[in-house]
Amino acid sequence: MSFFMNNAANQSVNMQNMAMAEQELEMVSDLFNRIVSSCHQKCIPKTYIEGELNKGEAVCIDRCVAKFFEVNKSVGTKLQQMSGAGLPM
Amino acid sequence: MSFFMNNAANQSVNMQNMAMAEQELEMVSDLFNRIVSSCHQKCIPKTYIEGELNKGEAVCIDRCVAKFFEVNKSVGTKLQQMSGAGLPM
Amino acid sequence: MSFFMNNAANQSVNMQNMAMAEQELEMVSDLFNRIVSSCHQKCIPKTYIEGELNKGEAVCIDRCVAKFFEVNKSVGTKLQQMSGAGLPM
Amino acid sequence: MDFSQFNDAERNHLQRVMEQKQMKDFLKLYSGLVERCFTDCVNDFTSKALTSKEEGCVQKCADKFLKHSERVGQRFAEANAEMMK
Amino acid sequence: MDFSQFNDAERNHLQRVMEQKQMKDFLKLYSGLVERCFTDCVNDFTSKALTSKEEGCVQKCADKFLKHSERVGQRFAEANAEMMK
Amino acid sequence: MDFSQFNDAERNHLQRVMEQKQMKDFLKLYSGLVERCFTDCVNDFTSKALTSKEEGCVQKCADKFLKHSERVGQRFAEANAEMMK
Repeated sequence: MSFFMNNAANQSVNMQNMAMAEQELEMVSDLFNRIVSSCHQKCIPKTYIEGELNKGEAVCIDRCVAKFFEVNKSVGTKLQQMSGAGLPM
Repeated sequence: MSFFMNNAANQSVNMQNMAMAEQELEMVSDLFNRIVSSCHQKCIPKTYIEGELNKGEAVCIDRCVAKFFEVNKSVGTKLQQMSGAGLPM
Repeated sequence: MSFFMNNAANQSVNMQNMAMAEQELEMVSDLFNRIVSSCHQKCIPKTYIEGELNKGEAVCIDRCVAKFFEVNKSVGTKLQQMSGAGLPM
Repeated sequence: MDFSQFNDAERNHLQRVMEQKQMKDFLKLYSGLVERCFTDCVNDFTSKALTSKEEGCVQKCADKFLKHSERVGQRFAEANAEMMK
Repeated sequence: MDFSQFNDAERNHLQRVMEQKQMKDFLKLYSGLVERCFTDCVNDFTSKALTSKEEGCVQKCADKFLKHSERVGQRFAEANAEMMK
Repeated sequence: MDFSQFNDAERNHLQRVMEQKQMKDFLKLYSGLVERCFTDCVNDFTSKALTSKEEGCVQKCADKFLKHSERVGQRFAEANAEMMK
């Protein structure tokens, strides 16, 4: 995401757009944080024998992220069908 | 809660009232969310055999909500006695 | 923290300072709340035989707070080394 | 909460506040439901795709939670009305 | 935090911020205590009213938590003062 | 998110918002990591100082979590890119 800070001075900031963009950023980072915590729970035993990820943990994380996205999609579809609302899914 | 949007234009909004009203709305919705999560924990087994609520779960939910309100009241009374503060309970 | 509300009227409030001060207050209270919840988990059995703290619980709380601060420091050092950023630790 | 104490402009303001809050609550319901049903239903990481058992569990978990939340809403409203008397 | 670095107007501002925060923290203490003591003490859903055992447990749970929180506060202040040296 | 739809002033604004968010996220990572590794590693309250076993566990727990979080970040970016197609 590269930014060009040149003739910004004389342009106006549409606060409505900014609020929408900030909400989308918030949603993406919330989804990320929930995957980090859920997949830590599922894939990382609490014995902490070493600080590196071993093979099994790494493979589990990859599959866990993929499955979380699937659940995210199927619950999203269910809620959209029910509410008929256009959701920034 | 029905709203009449007629001659609103020329009236002023007392922000102090609005902040108080918003805080009360926040408290009511926080209480609701805590009851939903506590009573799900107490009444809904995680086996999810079917999507409907069965008789036992429905009866448990009704009793759970009633008991939660009782605990809410008794802890509220205790805190008010201790702090002597007038609380928007 | 004693405050003198005398000639405040004609002084300006530097909002940058206020934001920093508020963030530091937020961090101190967040740390306190996390210690209260973690040390309750570690030191207070859920049987609640009486409302007072017994000897063992009191001693456990003192040691738990001390150990939490140690962990707070060692994780802080690790993150600072890794990110090289000056952190309001 | 008794809305009659507010004038129309204030009621408009509160209406907008509540609409924003409803949107935020809906997104919280959504993300909470995904996390809850993932935790309760998905435990097999021998493959990248949901098993049919897991998919079925997620659907029932979501349906059950929504029915549960609806019933709590009814009892909640009744209990609140009771308190207002 | 060293308050001497601020002028009176700034100290007034911080004072108001802290009063709002104290009110918010008190409401968080209250709702957290209700949820914690309900979870730890209420497990019998064969009736709608709290049993005397449950009511007793809630009172002791709340008292114990407040005493616990008070003691953590003392040790916390000491540890913080230690760090400021 | 497609940034080309915004003008330079808006992109500057979002850049500042994201920098503040990154600072807040970093502090959340820090406080979350302290709480998680304390919970998982510290269980011996017969003394006030961390045992060497506890200290070692905290270091590995923190390293492991950061490696875990990094790997999730990679898979997350790939999955998001996949969805944008």
